[in-house]
Amino acid sequence: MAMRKFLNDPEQLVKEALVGVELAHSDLLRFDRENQLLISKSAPRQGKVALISGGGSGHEPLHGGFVGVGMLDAACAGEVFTSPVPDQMLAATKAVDGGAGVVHIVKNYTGDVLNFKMAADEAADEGIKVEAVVMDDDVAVQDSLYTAGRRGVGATVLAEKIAGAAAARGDDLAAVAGIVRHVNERARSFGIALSSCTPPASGKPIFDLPEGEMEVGIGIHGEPGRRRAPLGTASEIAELMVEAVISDLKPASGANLLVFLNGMGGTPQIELYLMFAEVEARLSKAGYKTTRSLVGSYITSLEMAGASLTVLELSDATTALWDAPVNTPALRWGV
Amino acid sequence: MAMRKFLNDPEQLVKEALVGVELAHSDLLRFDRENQLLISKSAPRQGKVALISGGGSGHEPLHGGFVGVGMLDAACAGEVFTSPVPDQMLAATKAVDGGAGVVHIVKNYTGDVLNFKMAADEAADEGIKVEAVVMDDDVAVQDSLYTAGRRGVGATVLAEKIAGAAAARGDDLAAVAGIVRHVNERARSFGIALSSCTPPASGKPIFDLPEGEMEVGIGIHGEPGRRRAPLGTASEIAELMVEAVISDLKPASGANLLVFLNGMGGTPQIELYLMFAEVEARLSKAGYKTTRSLVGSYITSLEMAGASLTVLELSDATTALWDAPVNTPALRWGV
Amino acid sequence: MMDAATITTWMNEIAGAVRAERDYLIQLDAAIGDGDHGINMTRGFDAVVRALAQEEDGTPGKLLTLAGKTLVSSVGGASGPLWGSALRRGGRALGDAPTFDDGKLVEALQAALAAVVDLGAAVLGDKTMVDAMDPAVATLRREVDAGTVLPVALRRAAEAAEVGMRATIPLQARKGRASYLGERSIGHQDPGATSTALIVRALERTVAGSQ
Amino acid sequence: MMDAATITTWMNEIAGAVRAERDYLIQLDAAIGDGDHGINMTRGFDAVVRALAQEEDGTPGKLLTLAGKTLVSSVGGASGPLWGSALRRGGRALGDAPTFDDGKLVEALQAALAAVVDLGAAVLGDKTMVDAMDPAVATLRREVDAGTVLPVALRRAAEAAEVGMRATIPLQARKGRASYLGERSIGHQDPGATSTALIVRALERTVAGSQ
Ligand SMILES: Nc1ncnc2c1ncn2[C@@H]1O[C@H](COP(=O)(O)OP(=O)(O)O)[C@@H](O)[C@H]1O
Ligand SMILES: Nc1ncnc2c1ncn2[C@@H]1O[C@H](COP(=O)(O)OP(=O)(O)O)[C@@H](O)[C@H]1O
Ligand SMILES: [Mg+2]
Ligand SMILES: [Mg+2]
Ligand SMILES: [Mg+2]
Ligand SMILES: [Mg+2]
Repeated sequence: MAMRKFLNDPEQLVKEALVGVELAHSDLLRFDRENQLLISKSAPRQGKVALISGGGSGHEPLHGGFVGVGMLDAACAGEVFTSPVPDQMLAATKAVDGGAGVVHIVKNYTGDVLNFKMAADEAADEGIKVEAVVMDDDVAVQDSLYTAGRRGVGATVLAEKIAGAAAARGDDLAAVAGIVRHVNERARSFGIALSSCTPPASGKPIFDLPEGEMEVGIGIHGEPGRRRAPLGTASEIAELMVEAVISDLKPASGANLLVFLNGMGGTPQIELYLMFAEVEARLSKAGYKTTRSLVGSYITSLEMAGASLTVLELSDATTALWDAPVNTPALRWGV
Repeated sequence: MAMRKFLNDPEQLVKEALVGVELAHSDLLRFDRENQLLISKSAPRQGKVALISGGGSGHEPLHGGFVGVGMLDAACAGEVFTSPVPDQMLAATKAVDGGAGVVHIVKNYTGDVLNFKMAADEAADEGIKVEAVVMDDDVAVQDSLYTAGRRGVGATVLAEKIAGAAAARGDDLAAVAGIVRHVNERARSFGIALSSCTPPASGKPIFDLPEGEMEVGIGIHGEPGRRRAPLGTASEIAELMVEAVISDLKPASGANLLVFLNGMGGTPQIELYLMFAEVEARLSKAGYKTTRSLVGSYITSLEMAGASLTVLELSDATTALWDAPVNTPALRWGV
Repeated sequence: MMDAATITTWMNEIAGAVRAERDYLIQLDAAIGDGDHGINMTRGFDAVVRALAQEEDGTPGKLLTLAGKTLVSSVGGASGPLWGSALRRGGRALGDAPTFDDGKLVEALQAALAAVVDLGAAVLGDKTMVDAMDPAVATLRREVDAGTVLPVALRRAAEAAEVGMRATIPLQARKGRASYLGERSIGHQDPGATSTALIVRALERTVAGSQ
Repeated sequence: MMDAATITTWMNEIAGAVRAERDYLIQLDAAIGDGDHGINMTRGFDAVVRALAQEEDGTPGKLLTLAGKTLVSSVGGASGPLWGSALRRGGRALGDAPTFDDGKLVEALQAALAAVVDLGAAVLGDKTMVDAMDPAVATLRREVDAGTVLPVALRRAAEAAEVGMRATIPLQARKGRASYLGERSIGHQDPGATSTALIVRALERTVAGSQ
């Protein structure tokens, strides 16, 4: 089974890659091999609320790339596109709790929600305060009480940074969880795929996308989107994304925005910046002010070609938290 | 002509993307549209040696992503995989010269060398001191006086950072150029492609690489490598890369190394970290100490799947320069 | 009467079945999910077989509970907690007895189904494993209540699971990843319902083989 | 005698020829380079045509120099400075005269070739544009010296360029990007030699058309 991948044994991929993360970033984090966790070297810190997240692998740098100072205290890595198991989240929760409680940032997928829930229940049994917040920012999915609801995608990155800064400055458990919830409420995302990706364990592309077509309204697990459409120009696609996100988010007129133009893993930067310019032109025409931005591949689907747009309506408070120092493998400033 | 790309008009791609870079990083740089340059907002600084580089586009974040503080003062962007024209390098040189002279960091390709040379000659005519250093760190190409010589690849990123720090602390023109030369001399690179890439203007993959094969000894322009071979495991490929680089570089026994594991644009981080672990295991077994590392896609060939390894033998001086603060779109620490 | 060996054999049968159908389950999940269901189920039941191999002197209830815990700790995804809780709850229903009869089996499977519904909140017609599990349990209970011998009752339960499984094809998913596809989920068979049918068939073979 | 119109027509002819062969040149360059030669030449000579259209009252020397400068400023890559310097140096050789004769043409082309060699340091057999340019210039000079009428002399020069171009196929490249391929460059025709042959053919057509 030959894939276009640097790979030894697909079953060992996640562990082998995490060894590399630890080697490259041993100043920031350590790898707990038994529980498949990346844990910040600065955790636990007595009295600080801890933040953990986790999910399937294949979305790198999410989440392990955000472990360090001012963001996550630990990340639980599942197999590729498969939620981690409760034992991992429980171990992470215990490892990072500094007595002030632990926030679980959970992306809304049945698997993630159920596994995190089981871990939180067990942690509570062991006397650790846990507040779980479920992220569901993907406007491609029509929200409904009777379905699994919206997916958690790009806003997760922003919530981890912003709430991580709140925890670092000493906010309490309810406050930190409240900030995660606030970011989730004031952010929306929408994604487009130009190619499928190939999970290493199966060795086959998840879907077959002919050249000249695109998947509209995708998540981050390589799954097909809400619909297939003829491939548009960058300009047309930007229009589609901005319209989907803004019509749902409905920012206040003239609002300050954080615009996060994310690559899905196989899209080169030159295209991401082109898309950012297209998005920006539309947002500023609509009277919004992009006061903060993030362009790059931060929440990915292996080597998928594609991009997602996340827009967060900023307040002065969230702006300050975004600007606060952060030192992780994938996001770093101010230190 | 449908490609799997976010694209409007291929002829406008570079300019449109640079608009996005400027919008996203207006705190650091500005876009000179006429000359297709990204220029640091902190340039020119009176008395500081300025650094410029440039080359074809499609290698992002190289070079524009390294314009800012503590690295490049300006970057000249050619069309995709095509060297910029002398007018651009001349304009950049004039824009950033602070009276202390300008270092041109040139990757060794006939086109880049000739175009930079013409610009340097003209700049000299206009009274600006220019020192050009040609990077040629790619061990895949057998060096010879009678050929175009080795290609300049990954060491360019390291030279831009390290020499940028030297310029920032006030080194003079000869010293800064000397540091670029030193990095070039003490660094070697080797690359592998698992897929071709598709330049937007032609819309066709440069070569056709069947699944299960790899191109060994590639550069960064999507060109085929020195040879084609059956795709190996990550472990075998790491062996090949380390052997090629180390046998040529011949670091002192027990030397401190900066290990740069670079993605070609379409390879996900999970694979890069896996490769980094494999490389690391071999280097430490050989008695070397990886005291600094960089893992990510920093010098790319559009969406090519592949990776390159660059190893730099560090001295205390280059280590300190590497650690010095840098603030650019793609590399940032200490500030 | 059934005993610990029944549980062990059943788990072995499941492990074999999901391994044999691994690629098919992957393919079904790739169409409307993320393509890992065959991998998840194989990883999980392989782990169960390994765990049970260490634990040969347990009661049936203890073994089934251990199987459930092992799934929870090794699968992840949606199917891990769902099937894990199901088997755990089923194991608890079997109690401490060294053997169990047909009625107790029905009770255990009923408890397993309840665990899935409690956790996942899916109802019949949501295009999930419930669509295969619910009719299987209902049929088994009806047949056992009517005095049908267990192998036959289980054959009918397995058939009911397969009918339910196929009935997921025209449905639009309302739970799990497939729900994100909206109308595009229509026309595809649910992977979880498919592995559920394999699990019931494995039970049928287990019981038929021991009689 | 030839004049400014000869230069303008020649440049127009080249622009048309490289545009017509754009994809072929891309394909040749993709095999042993980076696939942009057709794009580079098209961008460059389109720019030349536009520049000359603004400059209709120049001398032939001035126009050819302008063409060269325009190539330098618009092409990039290896071919930009090489062809740019070639035409610039050729233009300088034509001097300020409003017209030029066959001998002066030979002199200009000889100067152009010298510019390429000065800058690129390629020798015959390195698998570059020199392999087409050198025999073309040598042939033209020999024929003109022998008194052959220019259209015929240019036809033979163009044939010599094409022979040289085809002769690059079995060579291993020692200059330019193709040299990075080592032995793998063998068996492919050099793109720069190919566009050079087009350029000489364009000159032949220009002169034939004006006579
Ligand atoms: N809420 C739910 N209730 C019951 N079953 C569910 C639910 N959500 C998902 N499933 C089942 O799980 C199956 C998918 O399992 P799997 O692919 O292993 O996990 P994941 O969806 O996390 O990748 C679906 O086919 C469906 O039958
Ligand atoms: N040193 C050199 N001397 C003469 N011609 C050269 C030299 N290097 C390259 N060339 C010519 O340039 C051609 C490639 O041009 P082009 O593709 O436009 O530029 P690049 O190689 O920069 O992409 C080659 O086919 C070769 O004929
Ligand atoms: Mg999954
Ligand atoms: Mg080129
Ligand atoms: Mg799945
Ligand atoms: Mg070329």
